[in-house]
Amino acid sequence: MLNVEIYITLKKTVSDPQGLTIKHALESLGYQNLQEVRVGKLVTITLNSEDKKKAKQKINEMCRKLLANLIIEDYSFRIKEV
Amino acid sequence: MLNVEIYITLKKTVSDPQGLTIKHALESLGYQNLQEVRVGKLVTITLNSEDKKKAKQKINEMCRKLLANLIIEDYSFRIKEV
Amino acid sequence: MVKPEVYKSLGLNDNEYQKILDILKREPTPTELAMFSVEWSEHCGYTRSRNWLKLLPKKGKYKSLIGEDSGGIIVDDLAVIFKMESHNHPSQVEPKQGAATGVGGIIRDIFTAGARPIASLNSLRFGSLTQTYNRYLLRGVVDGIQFYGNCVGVPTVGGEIYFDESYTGNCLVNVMCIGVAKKTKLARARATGYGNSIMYVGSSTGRDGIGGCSVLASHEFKESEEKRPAVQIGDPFTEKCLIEATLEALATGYVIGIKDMGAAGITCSTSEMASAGNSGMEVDIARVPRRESNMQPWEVMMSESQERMLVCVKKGKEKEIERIFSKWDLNAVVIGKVTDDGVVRIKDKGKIVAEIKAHSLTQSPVYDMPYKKPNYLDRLNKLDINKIPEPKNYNETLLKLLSSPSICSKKWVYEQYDHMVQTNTAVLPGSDASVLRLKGTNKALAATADCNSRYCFLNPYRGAQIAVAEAARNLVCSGAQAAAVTDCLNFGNPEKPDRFWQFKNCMEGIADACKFFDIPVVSGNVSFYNESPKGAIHPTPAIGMIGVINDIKKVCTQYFKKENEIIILLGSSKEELGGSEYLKVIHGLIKGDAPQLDLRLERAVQQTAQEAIKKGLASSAHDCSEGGLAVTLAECCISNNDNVMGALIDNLDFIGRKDTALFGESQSRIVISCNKKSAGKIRAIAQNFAAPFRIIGTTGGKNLKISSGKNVLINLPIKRILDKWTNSLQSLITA
Amino acid sequence: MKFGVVVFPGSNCDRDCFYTVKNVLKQPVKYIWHKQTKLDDIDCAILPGGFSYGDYLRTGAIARFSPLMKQIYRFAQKGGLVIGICNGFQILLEAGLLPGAMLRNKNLHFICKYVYIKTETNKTPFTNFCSRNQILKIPIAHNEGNYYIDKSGLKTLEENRQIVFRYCSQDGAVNNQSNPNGALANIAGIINKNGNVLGMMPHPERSSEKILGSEDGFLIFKSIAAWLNPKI
Ligand SMILES: Nc1ncnc2c1ncn2[C@@H]1O[C@H](COP(=O)(O)OP(=O)(O)O)[C@@H](O)[C@H]1O
Ligand SMILES: [Mg+2]
Repeated sequence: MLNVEIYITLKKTVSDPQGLTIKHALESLGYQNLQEVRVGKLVTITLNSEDKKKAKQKINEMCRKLLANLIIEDYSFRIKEV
Repeated sequence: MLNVEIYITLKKTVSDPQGLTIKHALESLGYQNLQEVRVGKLVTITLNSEDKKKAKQKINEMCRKLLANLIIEDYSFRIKEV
Repeated sequence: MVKPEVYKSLGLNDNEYQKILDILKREPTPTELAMFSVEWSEHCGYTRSRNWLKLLPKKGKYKSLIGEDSGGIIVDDLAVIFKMESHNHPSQVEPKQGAATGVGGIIRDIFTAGARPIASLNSLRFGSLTQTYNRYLLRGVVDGIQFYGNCVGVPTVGGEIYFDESYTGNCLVNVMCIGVAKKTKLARARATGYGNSIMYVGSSTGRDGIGGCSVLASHEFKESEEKRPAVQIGDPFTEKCLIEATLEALATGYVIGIKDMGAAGITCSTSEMASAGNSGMEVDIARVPRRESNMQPWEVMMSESQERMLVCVKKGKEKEIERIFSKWDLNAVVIGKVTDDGVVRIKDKGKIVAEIKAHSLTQSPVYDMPYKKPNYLDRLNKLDINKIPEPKNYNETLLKLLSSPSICSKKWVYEQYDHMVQTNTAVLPGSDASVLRLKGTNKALAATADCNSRYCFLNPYRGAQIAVAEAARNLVCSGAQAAAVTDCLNFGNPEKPDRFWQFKNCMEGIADACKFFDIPVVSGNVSFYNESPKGAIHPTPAIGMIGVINDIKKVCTQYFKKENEIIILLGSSKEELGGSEYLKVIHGLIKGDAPQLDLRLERAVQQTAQEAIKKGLASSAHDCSEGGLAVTLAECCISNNDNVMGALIDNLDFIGRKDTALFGESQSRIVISCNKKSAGKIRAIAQNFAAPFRIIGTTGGKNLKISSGKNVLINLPIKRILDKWTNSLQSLITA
Repeated sequence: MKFGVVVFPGSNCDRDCFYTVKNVLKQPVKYIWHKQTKLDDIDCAILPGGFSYGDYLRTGAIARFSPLMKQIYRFAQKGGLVIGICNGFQILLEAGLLPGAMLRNKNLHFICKYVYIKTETNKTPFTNFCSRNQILKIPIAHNEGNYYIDKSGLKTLEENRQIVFRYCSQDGAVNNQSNPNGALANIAGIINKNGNVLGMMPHPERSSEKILGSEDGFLIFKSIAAWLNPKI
């Protein structure tokens, strides 16, 4: 089986009010030195398959089609055998 | 500077309706072999600091206090120098 | 041999265990023991409250319907079904999901009765917002209600929120849902007809909330790690599909009975449906769709996974029902059939794991709990009003009251709720009661939820009566006639006599007031064990009330409409301050007796307002509640954002102290505005009903000005009042 | 003329749109199930508000793969009128029938309230009953109404007069204060280049009857009807 972790983040050019709010909240808890906080999604997929190469291509497809909206988001992923 | 990626996921024992719905959607797009799909959060923090060890402790604290809801979520993170 | 620790940890005592042995004439299986433990808990069996619930009247002006899981009234050819339920303990642990699943549960109770849910309301209680965790709770609960309610497409049209220290450690989340059906199309929660099929529909089953029902509902709640239940994530999307599929399935006529799987899922639904239908039932839980592997039979039986239901379907029509649910991508599986031996027989791959007479499960033991008046009450009730200094600055006092979180605008909350979906909301939140038109008729419903628990703490009997009177008054102010009640009874540990005394007295209060007004209690819910290590919550019998408006054109709202109109006060102010928000916020005291209540006077005032609105004489009507007359007047000035205006109040009847007249919370008072010509007519109506009537001022201007003779007590720019009142909650929450 | 209201699982304003067309506009209307692979004979498709697929993952993301969406696409290509309201707008964006994307409201909360919008153009099938710059009182109810498009996209929208509605104040001021959700350039509604596909966040079906507090939204339904049948 393969374990895929997909990271979906807002593009750098898109502002992220949620990240900003969390940054403020952390600061008011006393955490300094925060340069930036951004919030994205983590989609974990477990695949019943062994073929990493094929999986890579499939996951790319899934991300483009459904999981990420490329107008506002970027994505990346990691595949691990389990 | 340090770049921290925090992964916040629903605990295994907690059901994830969102993940289930996405799984169905992927299946109806023709992707088979999906064992499980789960959705979590990815929080990226850039720290103006060099001290990895200290950062680790701070991030742990932040997760417990604010970022993760330990009743239903687990968290883990990676720190990279940039 | 079952060890006492085992049944005790399930909430059963020695006597109850002995009773189970007598019923079965053998040792229970683990599954059977678990089933008895939930059915005989307070949560499912009403073991400690049932004797007192009998006091509540069941009949009123409108024909009432009392169903298995909810109740309602008949309005022409429509059935209006409604119920309120608590989700306090799960919300205290995980506010967002706790509140969300609470919303989901009560909505299921309504559509499984065959009614389309058209609105919900909520009644919330938290400790002081100066504490971080209480702020977290409020934010989380509101987030959960919006998350579930908005997505499921049922507008959240109203509610109430109060803050008091007694709720620190045990917040209250009560949700009420209202549905409407053709009266001939109602569904029952019963299984009948030998050989008919039992189907499982909806989400699959996991190990959610196992034991949650008995452990959470029947033990004193402590904020300890290990008792934290497996919290569930609400799935409003699935519930929305379930609503549509269920209503479609019911329309086929092939559904004999249907029941939501709430607390103790399959256990409750199988035994209660069989028992209500005087039938037996045989199901094989191996067929239950699951999302986790290796589940034990008792785990499947006790699972509280959300968004599931049990349906009794006419034999031979299973495929039709399955077709409808699978159209909505939902499970629908035959898991058993109706039998005629009165026994609930649970099998796992054909092997019997439980075999119990349905009635013996549902006829839980009933206890007469001892009660005793709390010692502290006499001391608390003593209030020497002469020791309370009158305010030096009435302006500041009013502003302080208007920014108290229990009084200030709840806009921050209700703007997060979709309160307009379904396009029925004719009066939006922000007035005394919300109004929902009934499409296809000239009529409308008004709905409100009320309870001042401080009054109930100081005087449970009268406090509960006031909750009923105030709810009815709020409905009347919107142009409705009060029709029926659902209650949600939140109390502390019933095994402690002082708590049970509060419960008993509140029950008597609700019963007497409802009988007086001829309003039935058609549904409700009991939530005991609301305690924190510091003690019990204030007794909180939340009253949800529905009213009927016969002519939708005669709807009324609380805010002033035009300048230069006459302002009238119906009812009279007494020299009393007990239990008031003024006493708490300004003087730091929770003391005295609850305000006096004369039910006949209350009725006279309500009838006058009702008649004035019905005749189209009143431009606005608003009742006096927390904060007293001054707060009421301020709200009349500011609660319509698009059209705020001032008022000049120069003819108040100051018989004694000025603070009692302005901030005292005397009951049975309504402020009406009307044009000059109508004032005389309203006076005549008031005389007819023997309701005190007094013209106290006129609308208009940029200030709210209240004077006593030459002495100007309050003079504040409307803008300033509006700011304080509107922004307080948000600034407290984000503090 | 015939209206079709598309029903996705999780749509929750489908019945409201249906009611408005049938009982207020008094025109024929039917529901169209999202799994249908053929589009019935209609003149205007309404993609209603709600939470298709629970808004899980991203609002509108899953619904746009419904079998019916292929037909909606074809229908739009041929010039059929399509209006997406709230979630319907979000689906049109995801489907690429309209440009841009939706982000979460700036205050991170769901917002349900009456707002004011300015009609930037009345030369569309959906606004011809309004006057230019007319201010409409109309409610919003959404979590993700914070419209986003890149700079060049915005320029194109403006050049082609594709911005149909902008959030404004009661007296018409278009500024930060009158922007409820952070939408770029106060955008509340846009139309495609061909002028037959409109997306808008506010709910005209919730403001088409006096009893609901405003009838301004009804101008949009009347506009569509007038466009389809100039005789009435
Ligand atoms: N939790 C809530 N959810 C929705 N609306 C609420 C909530 N709390 C208060 N409101 C609304 O705010 C308005 C004022 O409420 P409240 O002060 O309790 O009124 P009253 O004193 O007349 O009972 C009402 O319209 C009420 O429905
Ligand atoms: Mg009131």
